[in-house]
Amino acid sequence: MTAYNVEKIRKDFPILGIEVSPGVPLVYLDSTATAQKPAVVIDAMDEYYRTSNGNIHRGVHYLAERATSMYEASRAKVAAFIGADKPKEVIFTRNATESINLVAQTWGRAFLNKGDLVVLTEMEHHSNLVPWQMLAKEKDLRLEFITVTEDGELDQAVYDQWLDQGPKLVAFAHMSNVLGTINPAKAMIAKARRAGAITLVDGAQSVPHFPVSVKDLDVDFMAFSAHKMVGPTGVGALYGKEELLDKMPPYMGGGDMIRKVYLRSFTPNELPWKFEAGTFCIAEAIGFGAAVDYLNSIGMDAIANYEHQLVQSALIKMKTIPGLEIMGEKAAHRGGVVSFTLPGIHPHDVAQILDQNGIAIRAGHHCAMPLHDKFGISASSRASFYLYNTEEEINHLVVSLQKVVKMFS
Amino acid sequence: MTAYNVEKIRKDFPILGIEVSPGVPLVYLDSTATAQKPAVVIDAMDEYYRTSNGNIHRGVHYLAERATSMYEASRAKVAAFIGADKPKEVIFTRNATESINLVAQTWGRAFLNKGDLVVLTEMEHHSNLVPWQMLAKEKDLRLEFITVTEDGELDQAVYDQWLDQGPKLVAFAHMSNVLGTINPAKAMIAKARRAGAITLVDGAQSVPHFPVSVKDLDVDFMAFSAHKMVGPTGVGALYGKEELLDKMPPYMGGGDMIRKVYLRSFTPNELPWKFEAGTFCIAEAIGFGAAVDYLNSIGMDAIANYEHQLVQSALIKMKTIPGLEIMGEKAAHRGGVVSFTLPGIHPHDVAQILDQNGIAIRAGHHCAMPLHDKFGISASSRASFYLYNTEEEINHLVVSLQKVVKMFS
Amino acid sequence: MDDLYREVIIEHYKNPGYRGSLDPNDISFEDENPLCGDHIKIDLRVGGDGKVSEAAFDGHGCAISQASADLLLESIIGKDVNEIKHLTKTDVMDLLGIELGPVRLKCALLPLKILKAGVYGLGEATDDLLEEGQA
Amino acid sequence: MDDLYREVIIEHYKNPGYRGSLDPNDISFEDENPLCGDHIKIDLRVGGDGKVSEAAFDGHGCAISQASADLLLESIIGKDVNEIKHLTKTDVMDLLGIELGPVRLKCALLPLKILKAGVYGLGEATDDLLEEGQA
Ligand SMILES: Cc1ncc(COP(=O)(O)O)c(C=O)c1O
Ligand SMILES: Cc1ncc(COP(=O)(O)O)c(C=O)c1O
Repeated sequence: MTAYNVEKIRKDFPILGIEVSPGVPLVYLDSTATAQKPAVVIDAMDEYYRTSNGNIHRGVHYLAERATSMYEASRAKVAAFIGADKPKEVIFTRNATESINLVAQTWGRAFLNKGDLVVLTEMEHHSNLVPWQMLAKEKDLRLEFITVTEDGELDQAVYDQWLDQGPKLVAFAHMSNVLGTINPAKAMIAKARRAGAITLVDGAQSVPHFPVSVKDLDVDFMAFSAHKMVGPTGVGALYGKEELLDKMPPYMGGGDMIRKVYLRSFTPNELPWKFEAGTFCIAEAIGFGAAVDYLNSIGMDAIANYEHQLVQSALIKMKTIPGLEIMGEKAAHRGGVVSFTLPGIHPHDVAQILDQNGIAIRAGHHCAMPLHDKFGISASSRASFYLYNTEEEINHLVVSLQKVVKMFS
Repeated sequence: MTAYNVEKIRKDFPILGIEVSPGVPLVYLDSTATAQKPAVVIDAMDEYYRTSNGNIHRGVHYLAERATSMYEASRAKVAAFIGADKPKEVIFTRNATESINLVAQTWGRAFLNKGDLVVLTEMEHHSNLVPWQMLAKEKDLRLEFITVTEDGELDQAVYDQWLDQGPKLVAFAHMSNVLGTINPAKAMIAKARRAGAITLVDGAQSVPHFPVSVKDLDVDFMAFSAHKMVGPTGVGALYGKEELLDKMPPYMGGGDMIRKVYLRSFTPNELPWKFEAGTFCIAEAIGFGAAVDYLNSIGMDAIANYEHQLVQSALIKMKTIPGLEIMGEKAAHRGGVVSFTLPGIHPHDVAQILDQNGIAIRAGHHCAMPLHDKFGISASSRASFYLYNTEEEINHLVVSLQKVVKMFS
Repeated sequence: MDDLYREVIIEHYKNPGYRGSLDPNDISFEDENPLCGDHIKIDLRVGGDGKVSEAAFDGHGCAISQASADLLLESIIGKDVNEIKHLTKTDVMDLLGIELGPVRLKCALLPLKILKAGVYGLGEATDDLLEEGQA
Repeated sequence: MDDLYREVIIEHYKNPGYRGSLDPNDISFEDENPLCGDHIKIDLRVGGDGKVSEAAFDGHGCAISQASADLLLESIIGKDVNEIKHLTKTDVMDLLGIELGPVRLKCALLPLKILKAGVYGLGEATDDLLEEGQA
């Protein structure tokens, strides 16, 4: 294994060289919200528009064929990246959120019925809560939640109790975007399967940060977004097992998702196009493919190792700050996310003062209000790390946090 | 008014300079499927990723704020472009197709009931048929269709008959993507309103090609896509009147579309974000804004005039080809789309042979199978024109079509 | 880094002059900014001359929203209630003396929205209230 | 521009040798490509030795699909029915002698799909049939 060369990696990301104000370079610690993009990803889309732009699938001319093969090649890359057997098991969507809504509105509406139990967790992102709340309201489903322990882990005993009640679906985040906790997805899926439940993993934070194989997990559905894995906005993916996707009714109606249309009826297209209505995110899918190529060129194991080092160091250094409390600090497995509070200082003030030092962190509920309620707070500050962050950036964060504490004391 | 300088305009579009094979320059006559992009649009997105990429709305740091204001500025530009009063009446979507599905799944599911009449037309794109078929099946609605005359126009007498029956919704294309017919939208909307119906205009082909004002039309909903108006893929828009949008339930559930989330319930966000769940098409929306700026810089009146000249010339020249028949040739108002058939030669063969001459046209049903059924054919060839096409390109098309006819004779 | 958090803001946050509540009161309204959990309640007492005689706010949130509430109340003491209807975004920004991005702007303007909703006797504190004289 | 539409394709399209239908027949199957409306029916007669004795296709569509059908039937006359099961995409492409993009490939391969679905006695002509020996 060659050594991890973060300085070389940083050069791949044009934005990492900017200054947020004269003399104040950017320190980007908000990759959990959205990751920065390497030039190869930006250029792939740029190049597409300059040389290959055409509408896909239906055209027989040069550009249409080029665009189609680039789009479908990206699907194959994304499928390979998550260890899916068949490219057609990967549906392009706008983002992880849409992927989950797609499952709720097609599989859920078709196969869940009044009184059916859906098991979620207290640490879910709103994207993996609200779609099920909407469906539960419509179909009178029962939602139950795996509780989160003090340490920031899912309480497996509670999970077992819900499994005993025969849930139809178990849906949970592979990694929490607040706590950083990496949940034991494989074991949880195996248990769900034994209990007869379908499983959905929200991979929005796992797929970008460590090697994930849907085959190894044996998961039924997995949702993720390109923009969190150095890819563009406007595209995400839903992985689904072929036999499930095949049984599902279509999602949106329109061009491309049909086989035949009459005035009063239609027949749907084959997988994966059955779920991709209208002119899709073509350039974005191509950028997604380039992002996957880029991550592969560094290696997901290398990225995961490096992030692990960073976050361990960050945890140690941040704890030196008086009063700073870390949410879910003690989770056995955690990724590069550190959410914290400082007594008497609102996270928005923390984030804004850090911003004046060039440091981008996030403040708020991070789209996980119920989790914050659970911890008895309405907001937290969150620093998150990705393949391009450095030890010096962590030092800069810590020094700046010390200044914040001083200002308010 | 300064003269329309098409050569200058062509230089703005990098792709127009490519060769599809050595010595064979591209002649792009497929803008109805998707338009090409000027450098200013490509560069706006490129620049965004290189200097301003951050997740929007929730962040307080430099990049998040920049991205948010760029995203919302684009919304305002798009709103102004279509003459909408308030930016919040413009919801970003993936494409026109999603815009229509959004209306069907939120307004339609909430306000249409068993037996309600929905009036569509025989010339609709699948995107304005299938969503209503899906809803009709779910809610047991009645779908009826304004017929298309031999000349390729909507039969207004038939429309009046349906109006007498008190439809709840009238939805139709402003301009047909096959016939090129520009429907009398303003008059049709006024009649619908008098009959008490809500109106939806599919503006996918009108908004890119001539000045459209939702205020002047007094339409309730309008759907369109950025990629057909020199903007990027992955973004479109739904215009809706505020009082309607306000009454509609949310569409997808997830981040950003909420105000508050508890484990078992949520309250939706305000307009327009109520309908934008998860990390949205940020770069794409910014590209959309740049596209609108570009079109404004040329002037929509100038574009419409120029296209009108082009298509008139094309119609005259194409008719010199033995046996060539034009669909909807006699429509009183038509845009820059010419769909045609050649006896005994399949459109796919036509398109492919033209492609070898560098000419990109489309062949097939153009996502309007019922309209083709109506004309008794399964496919047609379609040449379409936009602001960057030239008289020479039309000549090249005509000469090449003559060769095709010769090959098959 | 300190220009934005001018001393006055931190000072009003740490040592507010108008924190508390008034019971009885003539006008009372509360609301929150769900984005960051800022929650503010404003109570006013109005004299027979239609002027604000006493004011107090309670709640929790970031330095900006709390300082904004304190500065705002300080500025309206002795003013005619109808004058409050004319207060806008700009007045608050002048009081704070800093520039803010869109997210923080919401924090800064929350007290004004609440104050105006109370004065107008509305059920809801909407963004329209941040413009001149609107209800 | 003519290399792709080699004379042989236009020739087989304009003057097909196997156009028609066989009634009675031993194997008959039809399907279409909804994308372009190509529709093809293939009828076969099989002798007591298991070999294709007669073949005919009917339908309409583009030059590629029709020429592909004609060339394909020409190539299987006298062949054992089981041999047909081993025909693949490559065999068709060799017969046509041209390169095709993904959309036109569907036209070119439609006859093979139909032929194999008929030989296997399947209800549907799926893309799997374009690979070696699959059913
Ligand atoms: C009239 C019309 N409506 C709707 C659409 C659908 O647009 P999109 O594929 O961008 O959703 C198109 C374009 O294909 C169209 O021409
Ligand atoms: C765990 C988790 N799930 C889902 C999402 C939603 O992703 P997106 O906004 O890209 O749809 C996010 C990111 O915000 C996340 O962190």
